[in-house]
Amino acid sequence: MDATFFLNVTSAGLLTGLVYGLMALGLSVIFGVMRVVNFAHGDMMVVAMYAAFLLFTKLGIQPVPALPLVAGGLFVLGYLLQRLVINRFLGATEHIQFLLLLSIAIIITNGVLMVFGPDARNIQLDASFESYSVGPLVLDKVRVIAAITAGGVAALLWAFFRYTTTGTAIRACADNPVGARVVGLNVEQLYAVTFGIGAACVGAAGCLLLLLVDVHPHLSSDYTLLGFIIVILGGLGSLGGALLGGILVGLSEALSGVLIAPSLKSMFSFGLLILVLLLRPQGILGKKP
Amino acid sequence: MSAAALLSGRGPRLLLALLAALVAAPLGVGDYALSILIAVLLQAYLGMSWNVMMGFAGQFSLGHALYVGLGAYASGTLFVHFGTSPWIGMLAGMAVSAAVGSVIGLLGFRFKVMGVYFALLTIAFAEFTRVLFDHWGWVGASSGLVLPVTNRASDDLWLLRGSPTMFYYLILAMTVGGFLFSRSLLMRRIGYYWQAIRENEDAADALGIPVFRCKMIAVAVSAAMTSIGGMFIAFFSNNLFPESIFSMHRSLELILGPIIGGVGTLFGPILGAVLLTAMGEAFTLMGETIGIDGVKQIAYGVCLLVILILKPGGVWPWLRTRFGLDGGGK
Amino acid sequence: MSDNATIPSALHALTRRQFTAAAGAGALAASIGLPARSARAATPLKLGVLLPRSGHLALIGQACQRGAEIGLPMLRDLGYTIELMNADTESNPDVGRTQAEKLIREGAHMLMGCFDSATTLAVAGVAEQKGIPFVVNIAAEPKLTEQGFKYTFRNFPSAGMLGKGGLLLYKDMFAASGVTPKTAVLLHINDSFGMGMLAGINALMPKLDLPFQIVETIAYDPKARDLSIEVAKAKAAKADFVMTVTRLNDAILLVREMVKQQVDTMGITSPGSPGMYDKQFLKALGKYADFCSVNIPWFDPKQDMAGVLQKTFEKAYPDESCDLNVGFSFEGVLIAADAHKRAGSTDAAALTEALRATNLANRVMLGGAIKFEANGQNMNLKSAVVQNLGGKPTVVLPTESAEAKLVFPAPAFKSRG
Amino acid sequence: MSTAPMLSVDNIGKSFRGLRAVNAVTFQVPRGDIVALIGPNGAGKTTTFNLIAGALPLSDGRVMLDGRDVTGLGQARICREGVGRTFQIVKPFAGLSVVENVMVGALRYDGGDVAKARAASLDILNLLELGDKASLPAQTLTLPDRKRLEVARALATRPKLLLLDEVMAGLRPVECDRMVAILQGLNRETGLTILLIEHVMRAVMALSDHVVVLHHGEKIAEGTPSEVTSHPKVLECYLGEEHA
Repeated sequence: MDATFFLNVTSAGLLTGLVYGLMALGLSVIFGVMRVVNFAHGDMMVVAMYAAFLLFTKLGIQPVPALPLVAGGLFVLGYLLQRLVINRFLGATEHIQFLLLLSIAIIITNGVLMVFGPDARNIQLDASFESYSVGPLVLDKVRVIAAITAGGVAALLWAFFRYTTTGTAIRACADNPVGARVVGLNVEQLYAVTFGIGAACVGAAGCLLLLLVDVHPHLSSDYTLLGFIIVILGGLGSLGGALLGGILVGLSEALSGVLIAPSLKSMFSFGLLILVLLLRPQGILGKKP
Repeated sequence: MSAAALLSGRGPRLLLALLAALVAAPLGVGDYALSILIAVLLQAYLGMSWNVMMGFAGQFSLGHALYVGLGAYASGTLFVHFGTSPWIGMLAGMAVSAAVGSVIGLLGFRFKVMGVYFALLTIAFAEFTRVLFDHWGWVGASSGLVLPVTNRASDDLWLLRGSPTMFYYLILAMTVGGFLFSRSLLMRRIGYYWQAIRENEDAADALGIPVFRCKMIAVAVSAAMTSIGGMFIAFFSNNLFPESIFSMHRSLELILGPIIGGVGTLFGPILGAVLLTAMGEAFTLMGETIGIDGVKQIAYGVCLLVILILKPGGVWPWLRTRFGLDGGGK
Repeated sequence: MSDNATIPSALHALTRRQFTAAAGAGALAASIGLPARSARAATPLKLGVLLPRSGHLALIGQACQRGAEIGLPMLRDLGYTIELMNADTESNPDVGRTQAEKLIREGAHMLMGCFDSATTLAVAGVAEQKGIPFVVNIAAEPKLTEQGFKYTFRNFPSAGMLGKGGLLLYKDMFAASGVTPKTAVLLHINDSFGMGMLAGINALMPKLDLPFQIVETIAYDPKARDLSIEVAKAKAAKADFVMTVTRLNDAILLVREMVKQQVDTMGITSPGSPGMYDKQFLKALGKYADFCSVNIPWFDPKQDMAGVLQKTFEKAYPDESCDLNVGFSFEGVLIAADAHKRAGSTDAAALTEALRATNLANRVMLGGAIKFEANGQNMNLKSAVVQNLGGKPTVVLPTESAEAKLVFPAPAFKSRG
Repeated sequence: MSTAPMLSVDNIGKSFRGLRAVNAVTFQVPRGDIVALIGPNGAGKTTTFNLIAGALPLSDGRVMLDGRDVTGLGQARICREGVGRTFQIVKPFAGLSVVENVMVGALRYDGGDVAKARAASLDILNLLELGDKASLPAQTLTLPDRKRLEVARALATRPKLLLLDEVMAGLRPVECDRMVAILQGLNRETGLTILLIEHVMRAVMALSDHVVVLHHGEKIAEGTPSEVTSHPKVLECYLGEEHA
C-alpha cells in the first residue's frame, strides 16, 4: 500500500467526518442546553433525508439548495416536539427521558416506513459519479460539496450562539437555567428554540447525507448511535467537539478499515468511545462537569 | 416478614392466584398461547434482572443484551462443542457475564462515568462485543451458532432438549425464582444499601456504605441473572446470531417492561412485560386487520408515550396504591 | 412408514393398499410419472406464509409476499385450491416463532417462508415440534438441511450449492468470452449469508480448478454506510476482475463507489448473491449498472409459466423487480398447492408424504423438475449468469437459456455514453 | 482509653482552583465535649466539615481521630472509623421510608440483621421524636423533620464523633430547645462527642463547651462561648459584615 492510497483514504475519511460532525452538532446543542439526550436523533435525520428526497424527486430541488427548506421544516418539528411533549419531562430521570424519546423514535421510524415503504431511496445527481483529481488525490465531488456545506452550517451556528441575542440567551440558559429565569428570560421558549435549532442542524445534515448514502427507514438507530459516539468523543455540548468527534470517527473508520479489516471498523469506533469515556469522560473538548 | 404476613393482604393473594393459574396454564391453553406466555415470562425475567442494577442500585445500563449474549453463547458453544449440559454452561455464562460486568463497572465507577454516560458506555461494550463475535470463528462468527435439534419423545431436563411445555415450566421457574431472589435482595442489607446509593450516593457514602463495592455487586448480580435468560434463549431458540442476540434493539426491549411497570419495584417488570406483550398482540391483530405494515409499531410507540405521560413512575406503583395491593413488599 | 428415500424402488414391493396408506394415490401417480389425477381436494389448503414484511428485511419480505400472492389466480385456474394466511416475522426470529405457532393454531396446514436464515431455522424448529410441513422459499443457511429435520423442504440452494453453481459458471463465462483473467478481488458482506458464501467459495476454489486466484478478500459490515475504504482497498489490489457477495443497498454503494474511484476491471461479478439484478440497483446506477453480472438461480426462459408470471407481475407492479424473490416465493406456493392436490387432504402426514414425492417439471426457475432429497433439499436448481444489459437483467449463460450474449470484459465506466 | 482528643485538626487547608477556602485551621475537640464551629456565611465552616469527614480531599494538613491519623481516607472509611455527619443541604433517601433511611446507617451492625437494624432505628427515631412518622416516605417530611432525620441517620452509624451541620436552622424556638435537650442527653448519657456548625446562637450558647470561630477560611478565635462572644475580632467580623 502506497502513500497515495493512504492520502486518498484519509481525505475521504476527513470529508465524511465533517458531515458526521454536522449531524452530531444537533445532538450536542440539545444536550448542552437542556441535558436531554435525544434518542430520536437518527429518526429526525431520516425524516430530513426523506424530505430532501421528496423535494428533489417532486420539485427538482437539489439537496444543497433544499437545505434551508428542510432545516426550517425540522426546526418547526423540533420546536413543536419540545413544546408539546419533551418540556414536561425536563426534570424527569434519565431513563424516563430515554424511554420518552425512544417512543417518539418508534413512532417516527414506523411513520416513515408507512409512508415511504422499506425501500432504500437515493437521488441521482450529475455529480454523483464525478470526482476531482488533485494530483494523485481523487476526491469524490459530492463528498467535497457536502463537507464544505457542513463546515458552512457549523460556522453559521457558531456565529449564532456567539453574536445574536437569542444565541447568548440560550447560552445563559445552558449555564444557569435558574439564573436565566431570574433575569427574566423565557426559558421554556428558549428551550423550544434550542430543540428547534438542534433539529434544524439534523435537517441540514440529512440533506447533505442524502448525497452520500441511500435513505431507508431503518437507518435511524445506526445514526443515533453514531451521533452519540461522535458527541461523546468530542464532548457533549461543545460545538467544536462535535465536529472534531465527527472527523475522528470518519478517520478512524477509514484507517482501521484499511489497516485491519473493514468489517471491524465499527468496533474501532466503539473502542475509541470506550477509551475516551474512561480517560476523559467529558470528551476531548468538553468542559469538566 | 413472616409467612403469615406474606400470605395476607390482597396483593399476595392475587399473586398466588396468578401463580396457580400460570402453573396450570399448559393444561388449558394451546401452543400458541404457551409461546406467548413464554415470551412474557422471558421478558419479565430479563426485566427483573435489569431492574436489580437500575431499579435497585440506580445504575443505568443500556447494554444488557451483552449479558444475554454472553450467557447464550457460553452455554451454547459448550453444548455444541463438548456436549456440556446447559446447567454447567449456565454457570460458565454467569461467571463470564459477572466478570465482564465487573470490568465495565470497575472502569465506569472508578473513572466516575455516570448516568447517561455510563449507559452509553454499556452500549459501547455491547456493540463492541457484537462485532467481536461477528468475527470469532469458534462461536460461528456471523453465520451463527446452531444447536442440534433432535426429535425426541421425552423431555431431557439435563440437556434441555424437549417440548415447549418443558421450556414454559423452566422460564416460569426462572421468573418465580428471579422474583423471590430480587425480593430477598431488597430485604437484606445489600438491598437497603443499593437503594440508598440509588437515592443519594453522597449520603450513602457518608453513612459508611462501601458504595463502589455495592455497585460492583449490583452489576455482577444483574449480569449473572441476565445471562441465565441468555441460556434459556439459546436452548429455546436453538440458533444464535451475534447480530440479533447482542443487538441494541434487544437491550432496549429488555428495559421497556420494568420502566412501564415501575422501575425499582418487584412486580413492575412482570406487569410491564404483560402489558407490553398484550399491547403487541393487540396491535398485531389491528395491523393485520388494517393491512398496513408499520401500524403496529406506531400504535405501540403512541401507547408507550401515553403511559409515560400519564404514569411516569410506572403502572405498578399506581395500581398498587389505587387498589390497595400492598402487603407483598414493593 | 416407508423411508421416503426408497419410495421409487419400494413401489414395486408395496401393495397398492399399503402405499395408498403411506402416501396417497396422487403421490403414486406423480412418482411413476403419470399425469397427476385431478383428485381435487375437498378442503382448500391453508398455507401459512411467514415473511419479514417489516423490520430491516422489509424490502425483501414484501417482494417475497408479492411473489406468493401474484400467482394465486393462475394457480386457481390450474385447479389448485389454496388460501394464504400471512404473518409478518418483523425480521425477528422470536416473532417468527410465535407467528408460526399462531398460524398453526389458527389452522394453517403447511408453512412457507421465511427468507432470513435465523427466522427460517426458528420456524423449522416449530414445524418439527408440531409435525407441520414447512416449505422454504428462500434461505441459504446450510444447517437447514443438515439438522435432520423431517418436515422441512427447501426449494433453494444452500450457500454451498449456490457458491459451487456460481463458481462453475465462471469457467463458462471465460470460455464464452475467450478472455481468461488471472486474479480477482472478493468483496463480501460480513453477515450469516456472506460468511456462508465465503466458506463455500474458500472450500471450492481449490477443487474446481478455476483459472484465477482470489488475491484479496475484503469483508465489510452489513451496516456500512459508506464503502469508500473498502473500494479503495479493492482498487489497490489491482485484480483483473471483481467478485462480490452483497445484499441490495451495499451493492449500490459498492458499484457507485467503484465508478467514483474509477475502478475499471474486466467486470463486476457475483458468484451468487442478491443486489445487482434488482430494479433499485438498475435505477440507482443507470448506465453504470450495465455489465454487472450475477450467477444466480433465475427464471427459466424456456418455461411458459415463467413468462406468464413475469408478465403478470410487471403489469401488477410496474415499479418492482420481478426477481428470484418473486420466483421462488411463487414456486413455494406452487409446491404447497401441488402437494395438497396430490395428497387429496389437508392432513399433515399426508401433505408431508406428498411433499417428499414432489416431482414438478412445470416450474418457473431453472434446474429441471423440483424433487426433494431425503434431507429435504431440492438439488435440481441451476444458476444462470444474469447480466444487466441495456438496463435489464438478462440471462446470458448457459447458452441454451441465453437471451443475449455475455459482454466480458466490460467497457470502462468513462467510456459509457 | 487513650488520652488523645477525639478530634484533632492540624493546620488543614483547602484550595479550589487557587481560591483558598480553608487556610491553616487548627483546633481540637476533646473527648466527650460539644464544640461549635461558628462564623459568618462563606467562612469555610462546611468546607472544614467536609475535610474532616473525608468528603473532600485535603490540600494540606492532618486530621487525627481518637489518636489515629485519618487524613486522606474517604468519607465512607472515616464514617466507619466513627464519624457520623449530617448535610447542611439535607440529603434524605427520598424514595425510602423514614425508618428505612435510618436503617441504612444501622445495618453495619449485627451482621446486617434487618430486624435488629429496624428496632435500633425505631429507637433512634423515637428519641428524635420522629417515631410516629417512621413508615412515611422520607420525601413527605417537612424541612425540620428532614433535619432531624439527618441526625437520626448519622446516629444510627453509632459514631464516636457526630458532625452536625446547621441542624437547628428552620426550627421553631421550642423545637430548637428540644433538639438541644436531646443532644445534651446523648452527650451526657453516652459520652458522644459533638462538633456542630450553627448559626442559631441560642443553641450554641446552650450546648457548647467550646467555640471555634472561622472567618475567610481562617480561625480567628476560640474559647468558651462567653469568651468568644466578647472577642473583638469576632465582634468586628460579625458587625463588620452586617454593616458592609
